[in-house]
This record gives sequence, C-alpha cells and structure tokens, in this order.
Amino acid sequence: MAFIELRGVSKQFGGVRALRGVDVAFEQGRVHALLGENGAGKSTLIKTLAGAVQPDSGEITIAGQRAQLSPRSSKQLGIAVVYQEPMIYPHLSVLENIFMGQELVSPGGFLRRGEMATRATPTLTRLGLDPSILEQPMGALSIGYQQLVLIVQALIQGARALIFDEPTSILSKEETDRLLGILRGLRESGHAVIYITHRIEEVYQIADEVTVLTDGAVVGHFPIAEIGSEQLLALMSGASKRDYQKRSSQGRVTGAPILAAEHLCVPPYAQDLSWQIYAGELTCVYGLVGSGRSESFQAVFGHLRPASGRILLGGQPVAPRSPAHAIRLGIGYLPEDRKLQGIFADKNLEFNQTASVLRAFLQWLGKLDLRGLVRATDQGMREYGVKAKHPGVQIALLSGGNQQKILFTRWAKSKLKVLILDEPTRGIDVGTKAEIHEFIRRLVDSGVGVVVITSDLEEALQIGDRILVMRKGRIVEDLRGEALNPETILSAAIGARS
Amino acid sequence: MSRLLSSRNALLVLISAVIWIAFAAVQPSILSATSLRSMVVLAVEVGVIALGQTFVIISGGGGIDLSVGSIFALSSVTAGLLMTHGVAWPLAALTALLAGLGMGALNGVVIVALRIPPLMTTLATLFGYSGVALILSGGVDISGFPKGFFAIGQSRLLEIPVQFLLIYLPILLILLFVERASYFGRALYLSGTNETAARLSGIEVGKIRFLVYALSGLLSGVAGIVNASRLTVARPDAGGSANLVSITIAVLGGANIFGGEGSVVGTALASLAIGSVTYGLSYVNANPVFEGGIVGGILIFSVLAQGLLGRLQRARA
Amino acid sequence: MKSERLRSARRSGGSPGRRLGQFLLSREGLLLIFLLLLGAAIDIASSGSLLRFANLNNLFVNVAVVAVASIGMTLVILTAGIDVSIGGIVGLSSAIAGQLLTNGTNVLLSLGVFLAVGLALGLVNGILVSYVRIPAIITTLATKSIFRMLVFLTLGGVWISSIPFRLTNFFVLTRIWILPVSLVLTLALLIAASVLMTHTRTGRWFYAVGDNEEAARLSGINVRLVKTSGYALLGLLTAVAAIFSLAESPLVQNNTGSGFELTVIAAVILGGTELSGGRGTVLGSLIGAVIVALVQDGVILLHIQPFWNGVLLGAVILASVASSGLRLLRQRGAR
Amino acid sequence: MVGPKRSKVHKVLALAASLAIPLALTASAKTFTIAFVPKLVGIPYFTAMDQGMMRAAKAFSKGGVNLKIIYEGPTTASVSGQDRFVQALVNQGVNAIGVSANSPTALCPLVDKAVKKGLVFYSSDSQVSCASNELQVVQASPKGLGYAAIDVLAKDLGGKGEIAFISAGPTATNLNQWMAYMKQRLKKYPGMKLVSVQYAGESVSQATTIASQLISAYPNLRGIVGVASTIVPGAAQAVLEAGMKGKIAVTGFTDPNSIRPYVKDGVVKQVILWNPTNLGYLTAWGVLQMLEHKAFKAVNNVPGLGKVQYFAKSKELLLGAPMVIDRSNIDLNF
Repeated sequence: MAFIELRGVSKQFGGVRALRGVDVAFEQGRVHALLGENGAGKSTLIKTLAGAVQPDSGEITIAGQRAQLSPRSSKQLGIAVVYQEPMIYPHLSVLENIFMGQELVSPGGFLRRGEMATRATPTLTRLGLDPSILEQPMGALSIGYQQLVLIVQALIQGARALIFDEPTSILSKEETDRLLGILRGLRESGHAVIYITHRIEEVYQIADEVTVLTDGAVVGHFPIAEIGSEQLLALMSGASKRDYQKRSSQGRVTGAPILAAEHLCVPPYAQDLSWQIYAGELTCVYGLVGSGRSESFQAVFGHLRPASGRILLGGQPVAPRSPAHAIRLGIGYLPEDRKLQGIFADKNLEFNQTASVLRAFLQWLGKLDLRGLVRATDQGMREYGVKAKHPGVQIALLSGGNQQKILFTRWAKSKLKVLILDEPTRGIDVGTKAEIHEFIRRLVDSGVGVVVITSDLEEALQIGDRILVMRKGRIVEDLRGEALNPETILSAAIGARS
Repeated sequence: MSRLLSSRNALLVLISAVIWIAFAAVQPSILSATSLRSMVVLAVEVGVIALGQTFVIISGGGGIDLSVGSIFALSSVTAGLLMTHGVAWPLAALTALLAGLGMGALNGVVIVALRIPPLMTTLATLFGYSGVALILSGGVDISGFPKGFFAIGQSRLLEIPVQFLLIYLPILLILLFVERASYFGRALYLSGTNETAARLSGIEVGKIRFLVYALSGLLSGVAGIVNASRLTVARPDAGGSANLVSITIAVLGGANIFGGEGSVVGTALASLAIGSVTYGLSYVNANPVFEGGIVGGILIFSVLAQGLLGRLQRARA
Repeated sequence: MKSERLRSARRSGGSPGRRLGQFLLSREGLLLIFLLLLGAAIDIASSGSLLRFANLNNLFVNVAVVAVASIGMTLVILTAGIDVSIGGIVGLSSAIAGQLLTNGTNVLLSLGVFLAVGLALGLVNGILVSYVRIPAIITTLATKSIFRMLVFLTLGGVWISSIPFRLTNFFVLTRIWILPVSLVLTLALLIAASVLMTHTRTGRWFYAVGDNEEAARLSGINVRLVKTSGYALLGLLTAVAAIFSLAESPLVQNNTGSGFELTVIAAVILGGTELSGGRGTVLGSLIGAVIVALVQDGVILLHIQPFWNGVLLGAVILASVASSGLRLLRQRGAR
Repeated sequence: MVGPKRSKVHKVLALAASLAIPLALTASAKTFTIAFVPKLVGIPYFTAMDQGMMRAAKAFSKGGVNLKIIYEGPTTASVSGQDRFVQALVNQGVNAIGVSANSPTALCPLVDKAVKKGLVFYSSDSQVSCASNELQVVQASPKGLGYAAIDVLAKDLGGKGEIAFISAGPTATNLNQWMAYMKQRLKKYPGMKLVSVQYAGESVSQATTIASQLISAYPNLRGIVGVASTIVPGAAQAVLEAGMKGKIAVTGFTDPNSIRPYVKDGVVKQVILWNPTNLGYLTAWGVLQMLEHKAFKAVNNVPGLGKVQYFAKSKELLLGAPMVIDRSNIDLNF
C-alpha cells in the first residue's frame, strides 16, 4: 500500500488552477520523481503535502488514514520537506536547528544538548558530516550543507517520507553526487523519497518511477524503465512533436555587439565573464539556479557591483552605479521574482506599468503628465493583450500571467538598447507564455538587444537564436543555430562529461 | 472615482462632525467662529508636522520620525536666539527653517547611508536635538522678539488665522500636488510599496527616503516657528508629544505603517478630527487627563479600522 | 569556497586563552572593555567620586532598575518587537500598588499586586501585538498614553507619599557584601534569564521566532504565544523595576516612570540586541544598562550641564547601532 | 454669546467702579465663573490650590452672588498645553480666567484677547508679566522665600559648609527667581559656599539620583536646598540612603504631605512653604473683588484669612510671609 495517496486533489489561486484533480501515490522504499516545468504545479503539490496549502477538493491519505494536513500534523505523520532554499534559523546552532520544536528536555524544560548531540551523531555520520558541525551557527554553512542538516533533522524527527524540492539546482557536482547517494540510502532504509526536479538526467540516475505534471495536471506516470527521456521531455512541455534541431537560425547578425562584458567578476556569484550581445538576435542564458546567471546580469544592471572587468554598451565602456543609472544608459531588467521584485501589489496597473518610464512623462516642476500615463498604460494593455478592465485596477487582482504582461510592458515600452528578461515566463500558463514569447520576438525584431535568462531548457531552445550556458559562475558554452541541441546544453550546464 | 473623497476620508469628515455635535450638546456655545478659529490655530502646528510624518511613513522601510518634536523645539530656539541677538526676524525664521531641514537631512543620511533603522535613528536624534536645544537656550525661555515676527502666528487675514491661510493651506496644496501629480510622489508610493521592485524600476529609493526625512525636518521647523510666534516664546521643551500625536494623525488619516499607503488629505482631515477632540475636551471642561488616553485609543482603533476596511475592500473585489 | 566557509567556522573553540581572546573581541567583550574605560575615565576625571560609597550604592540601584526591565525588553526585541509603553507600566503599577502600601495593606500582598498589574498590562500589549496584530510600535505608543491616563485617574491629583520605609530598608539599604538587595535580585533574575534563554527549550523559541518567524511556525512553535509571553514577562519585570524605583524614591507621582522606556531600549540596543530580532543576550543588556547608568552618573559627577545627558545618550545609541549597521554592511558585501 | 456689546458695558462698569460709585449694589443675583489653569494638573500643590478656591466659592456664594470655579490644565507643565486651555476657556466665555504660568510672557496675546473681551485676567502662584494682566496673587515675595530658605539652612549648619541647590526645570521662572534671592542672601553667610546647582525635572527619583551623585561628587557637602516640592523629598531620601542623616542638612520649598515621613524621621528639620489652600482661597477672593468692582485697599481684611497686603503699583496681592514647616505643624494636610 502506498504511504501517501492523493486522489482528485485540486487547488486554485485567484484565477490560476494550480492543481487539477491530481491522483498520485508515493510508496515507501521507492524514489518517486515528480517532473514538470516551472509552474506545472509541483510546488503547490509539495505545499499541500507539507500542510501549508489546503486543497479545494480531493482527498489525501497517509498510511491508509484520511488526513487533513496542517504544518504540524504533516510533520507528525512523518512527512518532511527539504526546500531548495532551506528554511533555517541562521543565528542558531546546527544542533538547535535540527531539534527546533522537537527538543529533548529534562523535566524542568532544560535542553539536554549532550543527549541531542548523541542522538544526532549517528545520522550525521551516516550522511558523512562531522559531528563538530553541531555547534556552528547554521548561517555559516553553505546551502549544500544546510540541506544535509535538514535531512538529518527530518530523519531524527522520524520522517517516513522525504520530499526534495529541486535540491540539486544550486549544488556543485560533488554535492549533487553526494546527495543522490544519500537518497539511495534513504530508499534502502525504507523511506518514501519524493524527488522534484526538472532535470531529466537525474530522474534516470535515481528514480524508480516518475510522474509528469503539466499545468497542474498529471499527464503521465511510469516506472522509470518504461519511458525514454524524449518522451518525458515531450510530456513536460505539453507538446510532443516539437523539433528543436529544425529551429531556423534566423536573426543571424553581423556588426558590433550592442552589449558586451569583458572579464566581468561579480564575487561570489560569477567570475571572468566575457560575452557579446547583438541587437536583432535573441540571446538566451541558460543555467541552473545558482549558476550566477541572474547575478551577473544584475551587475550589468547596476543592482550588484562587479569587482572587476568592463561592461561595454554600444562599444562604450559603462559602469552602471544603480538600476536608475543603467536605465538612463538604456539597459532594462525584468526581475525573476515577480511578487518580491516585480509588482507593486496594492497599486493599480498604471502605477505598475509606468514605474520605469516615469521620467518620460515629466512636465514642469516635477509634474507628471497624468493623463499621458493613463493613456500610455491603456495603450500598452491593448498592445500586449492584458485582460483587465482599465488601468485603475489593482494589479494583485490579476492572474499571474496578466501581471507578468504588465511587467513586460513596463520594460517593452521603455525605449531601451538592451533588455534583460529574467525568467519572463516562470509560473504562468501556457497560453500567456506563448504570447510573451511572441512579444519578445517582436522586441528583438525591432532592434533591441534582448537577453532571456531561463532555467527552462525547452524555452531556451524554443525561442533562443543563441544560447549562452552558465555553470558555477562561468560561461561554459556559447551556441548558435545548428549547434543548439539539448544534450550539449544540459551536460554543459550540469557539468557532466558526456 | 475621485480619490479625494475616498470612503476613509468621508468617514473622517463624519467623525469630526459627530465630535462637534457631541461637544455642542454639552456646551452649545462651542459652535462659533471663534471656537473654530482657535481649534484651527491649535491644530495647525501639529498638523504641519503630521504632513511630513505622513510622507515619512509612506516611504516605507519602517519609516517613522520620532524626532519631530525635538526638531520643532530646536528650530524655534534657533529662531529665538537669532532674534534676541538682533538678527532681523525674516532672516532668523529662514535660518531656523534651514536648521529644521538640516536636522531632517541628518536623520535621512543616517537612515539611508548607514542603514540604521529609522526608529533607532530618530530615537537617538530625539535625545540629541532636544539636548542641543537645552544647551543652546541654557534651559530657559527665550522671549522678546520683534513685533513683526508675531504676525506669523497671531494675525488674521479675512478673519482666517494667517498660519492656516498662508502657511498650512499652501503647504497642504503643494504636498497634495507632490503626492498626486509629481514624479516624487509617484516614486514615494512605489518605494514604500515594494522597495526592491522600485529600485529595479530605476527609482532611487535612497534619495527619495532622504528627501522625505529632510522634508519632515523642514515642516517640523515650520511648526516650531509658528509656535514661537504664537506663544511669543521659544522653549527647549516644546513639542514633547508631537511625535505621538503626529503619528496618530498620520495613521488615522490612512497612512500604513508598513509603507506605500497614506494621503495628505487624509492626514489633514485626521488633524481636524484630533484637533476637534482635544479642543472640545478643554472647551467642555472635561478632565484633561482623558486627552492622552483618547488619542491613544483612537490610534489603536484607527489601525484596527484600517485592517477591517482593507479586508472589506478585498472581499468586495 | 563553501568548504572554506565551513572550515573557517570550525576554527572557533580552541584553547581557553584563545576563547578569552574571542570573548574580548565579541560584542559583549568590546562593550565590557568600553565600560571599564568609561568608568575609569569618569572616576579619574571626577577625582575618585565614582567609586565613593554613596555614589556606588546609588549607581547600583539605578543599574538594577534599568537592568531588570532590560531583561524583559531583550525578550521582546529578540522576537522583533518593541515596547515603548513600559514607562506607563511603571507609573500605573506604582499608582495602584502604592495606594495599597500606604493604606497599610500587607507589604507582600501589595508587592504581589504590583507584579500582577505589570503582568496584566504586559499581557494587554502582547495580545494587541500578536493576536490583534497591530504593529508593536503603534500598539505601545497608544497604550503608553492610555496607561498614563489611568495613572492620572488612579492618583486623582494626589501623590502617594507615605510609602513604608521598609521598602527602602530592604531593597536599597540592606546589602549583601557591597551590593544592595535590589541589584542582587536583579543579578539573580539575570542569571536565571540567561540560563533560561540559552539552556531551555522555551528560551530558544524566542530566538527562533525572531530569527525566522515562518520557520518557527512551521516547526510547530506557537509563535503568537511566544511573542505574547515576551510582552507579559516584560510587564512583570517592569513592575519589579517599579518596586526598586519606589524603594529608592518612595513617592508616586503622575509622571512616575515617564521616559523609562527610552533608557531601557537604549540599554538593550547598546547591549547588542538587534532590532530585527533573533540576536542578542541578556548579559549584553546588563552591560548596556551599566553604560547608560554610568553616562548619566558621569554627567553629574563631572559637573557637566545636565542638558548634555540627552545628547550623550543619543550619541551613544547612534554610535552603537552604527557599529552594528556597518558590520551588517560589510557582511552583505559590496551592495 | 459674549459679544462686544457686553464688553462695552463692562468697560462702563469698570469706569464707574474706578469712580468709587457702588454700582454693584444695583446688580441682581449673579453667577461668576472663575477659571484657573495651573501649570499642570495632577500634583498635590495645585490640587490644594483648587481646594482653596472651592472653599472660597462656598464661602462667598451668598447675597445674590453665585461663584463657580473651573479648574483644568495640561498634564505636563507645557506652554502650548496651557495656552490651549486658556484659549478654550476664553472662547467659552468665563467671567475671569487666570493661570499659574509656565512662561511669564507666552500667554500675553491671550491676556490681551481676554481683557478685550471683558474678562478679568489674573495670575496666581507663578505670574504673567504682561501689562494687561489685572491681578497678581503672590504667595510670598520671592525675596522672602529665598531669604527664608537660606536662613533656615544657615541656622542648621551654624553658618558654614558647602551647599548645593537642586531645582526642577531650568525653565521655571519663579524657581529661578527664588534661587537668585537665595544666592543674594548667601552673602550674609560667608562661611557657606554654593558648590553646585543641578536640575532634576519634576521627578522625585531623578532628584534622588542627582542628590546621591552630588553627595559623592562633593564629599564636604553639608547642605542641600531643594527648590521645588518634588526635590526636597528626593534629596532627603538620598541623604538617608547615603547614611548621612544628621551630617547633611536638607531643606527647601515643599509641602507637608510630600516631606512628612522625612520630617518625622528627622532627616529634614524644617522646610519652607506657604499654604497653597490659602493661596487658592485668596485668589478666588481677589478675583471676586474685581468682578464685583470693589477696589483693593493697601491692607484688606479677607474673611476667613485675615489681613492681606495689596500693592497697587504692581497689582499684587500678597498672601504673607513664608511659612516654616517643622515637626510642630507637619500634620497639616496639603
């Protein structure tokens, strides 16, 4: 019998259906991979299991019992989640992090640190960690180690099912290998391991079975031996017949690069980067989370300060001091985290869409052309098909896709030389995604130098004229046209020798 | 759809009306032009400070200015000392304004450049500025100002107190313009709503915040000068409760303590409401000790109401 | 790079000598050094007045008053809160319990009422902040003036003056070695709190809530309860401070306790507790309390105009917060 | 509403009064409302003054006169706060309004306004120094008080030793005035040396702290004068705590309620004050005379109080010589 079983689980956020009647079962002693693109519903599924999100309909059974999950009961039932960005207490020690909420105490409520340490040591050693780590502040550890500490925590707290949310995306090769070894060990000891990833190659390395999610629905469930990687890719992208190799290498450009980096260092994220971006060509930057792709371009945008190297804009060296300065120079950047870095949630569409172009509407004494702003917003909304009644609507009331369109419009209307789009289609529905791809293409054709940063390989292959692959803060591949193929790119990105 | 008459502002007008009616029931004679004038005169000073406080709170990042009362006192002491040393009063007033501006700017620099939380910074300068005011004045009243200076706080134009007509109203209108129609206002709201998004949209959040604290200092200086002119003395201990009252007014007027929300019109109406309560209480000879408690109660109530209004709006949408 | 971080962190510990060195370079250590220098400077400049008995005893009681409340304030600030109403709590608990004391009610009973009032007022703050969810600064600004109003109403224009001398005799004039009972009690409470904060489950919850509230909630910690109990304990300890203060100057006025919050917050911030929560120790706050008391003492001993009190205190707070702000800046790197 | 018409009438009346025509006899039964705004409410001293005024209201509400007292003021001794109460009361239209002023000049514009409106404006306890102020009720001459404090201390110390003054706020006009006379009187006692003047605000605990520190800072300190009612008990407490009872003399201006335990204990031998209840009583009587347009004589016989001097030049009504409070009369309740 499966340890965890979901039947017909659905969840809707605002207008977005994050989960649509999901049926899936997770067994003990198995590694079950959940595969899907960003926004396919994986993280909602995890949150549901962790009790952080309550499903609208459907039922969940744990060990044969129907369960109403809350963060507490989920933990008590033996479910533990290791998030990609570990949830930690940075100022507290590793020992305290491991036992938080489950402390061993003597009758007076006093912590029995010695006993806790003794209790933790075997598990630590099992995962190859030195027990001396226990006294260190959690914040001093690297993320890879923090993840391991959280696995220790889960095991000590008696977890029977461990969910891993894209754990390897920010790990080095060695760390990844070590983690995969640990997962195998967990399987041997009879734990249910749920492994969320969008890396197909890892699925083959570790999983016993795989479930593919697309747009919130399960589109396939297979024992790993019964499915090939191309089929998986096809299922993930929701279209089975896309042929990346045939992509026309249109937009080949000649002439001087519009934006270039020379030996750019942005410690600790990126080292010695050199690249050129051409107008009229869509450059995708592909890399895993933590490869330094976002940070290196944030340096170009003046949000981070490079330690050394040069940035050339239209052949002239520039040193953006701040985003404001970069925008004045003609560089734009659409950030990756829409909610935290992009939208002004309780403000209306006009505020949101015009935030970066306000200066263009200045009249006298700092006065803004208010009517002009509304008109521009209205026009932008029509041009990019934003589904909302009028510019006075609060942006938080829009779907994620429409919010993203507003943000896209914010930059598309800014009259820039270079626009950097960081994960422009993360977490939005397929239809809007296609629309945004279309808009990006239009922008490229209008002569703007466009960079799309993505961790979605299909997206890169689908829209990129050229793909720069980053790994661990360096450019490892620079491919165009015929050379674009998934295997090369993927192996370059994860550092596999193929 | 005019934002001028939002439901909150209408509520504030209603509250003020109810307050006056209630007081009139106790003491009918309160309904007179003289009373209204007195109330306005008394409300103007803290009202001006509250306008600055509102912008500070809107700017976000834990924005709060506890030092307004001390800036108020030090500015008036500055003006007073200059005048008693023979400086012409317009020059003295101007210098005092610059002093207020400078003190606010110092707050701004510390908050923006050294990244010390506003609460801590302005707590420290609250001590600091009032200490300097005490040192400069030797702790005593400064008085004996030239006659012309008293025009600021004591004269009337068209039967309307000058400090309302020629100081408060113009400031209110300018700030209303800034808030609704200027680049600065737009950038202010954006900075307060989502600091990172604003920065990434090319808004210089640091500059905006710096200016907001400088403005708060300037307006506290204005209030200090009006006060010195009205009372004919400059005192180092003036403005003691200005921080509490100005924050109460701003929050009551709709400023969200987490930034991004608030309006000068709301603040002006809230000044009216608070001014009515305090004036009315003294007029009907109520036990004066209720005043502080009532202001505190209104503060808690207004935050609760804000949360409720927000929830209602969201529910309606 | 990552393993390097791990290794560098592992380097801590080591021989006792090195540990001492590390302590001296920690915030508490630096503060202690600063404290000693400040004390020495004041003593020398005032030609030995600092260490004279009468002054020392007064200084000790003042330290006790500030330090005992700063224990509670540390708890509150650790959970990323703040309480500016404690001056009102001092006033109201003194006003209510003071009347019992002058009426000849049993002293122990009156002291019990003292503590009960403090606890109740702290609870009010805690509930408003964590359950009703009004931001701490707003809540306590409001309750500060409400408590003060209640002080006026309780006293009704009369001061409470005939506080039994037994209070002074016990808390101020009775000494254990050279320390007045109030300070001994404070130190005992401080040690207890320190043990509680570092060695018990409940103590670590305060750190956890301030360090990562979301994670704490997910760990099954009752975040609201932890926060509320912080304010409640602060209320209780503020009442203790009020008792010491009443023993030192046995008169209750309408303005009793006003401004106390600023002194205590200054002490806690000086002691290295961060306003953003999750970091700080009660030991640090004790040192902060001593520094604050010393600054105030020094102003008088050195015959500086008392107006400088505020300026100096403001400057000390700013310098101290600036130093931790700069440290944060360095940690964050170039940004 | 109290309009200009009535103020004209009032002026006529005032003129008539100055011509010593007893017009008041023709007035019918009349209610006089007298408002008093103290420096701050909630302290025993002003509460006692209020009680004195109430006592006078009771005593003089007869023969067609009904006297009503309004007592309200700010909760801290702030100028703006006081200004607000005076303004509201003037608008409200009381018959007479007076203050114990937080600043000698700040209220002048309001005094003018009140007098123009036909109200009687007076000050009591702490004076308003504007030309239009119509009556100053003085508790004791600053000179008398200042001299008395030093004389009491000199007697205690045998005329020699280091002494210190602790005052409340450095902004308090009357306290500063008393201190000036205290310093003047010190010249008579060359053996006594003033070593420090400190300010402790309105708080007893601050006074204790400051006195303790003074005691440490000046090992030869023999005497402390507390210049405000909160300071003396604070200083006494400090002396007690320092174990210097009998070695350091404490005196100053304070009321029996505040200092009682210390006088009974012997830390404090004598303090100086006047009777604030009587001051309130006299204030109400004086204002009533003005409202009834009765002129003051140089020496007036106040029913229930005795002989009281009036100085026409300074418009001052003087309560009398300072009162020395010691063990014999410490049980007075104010």
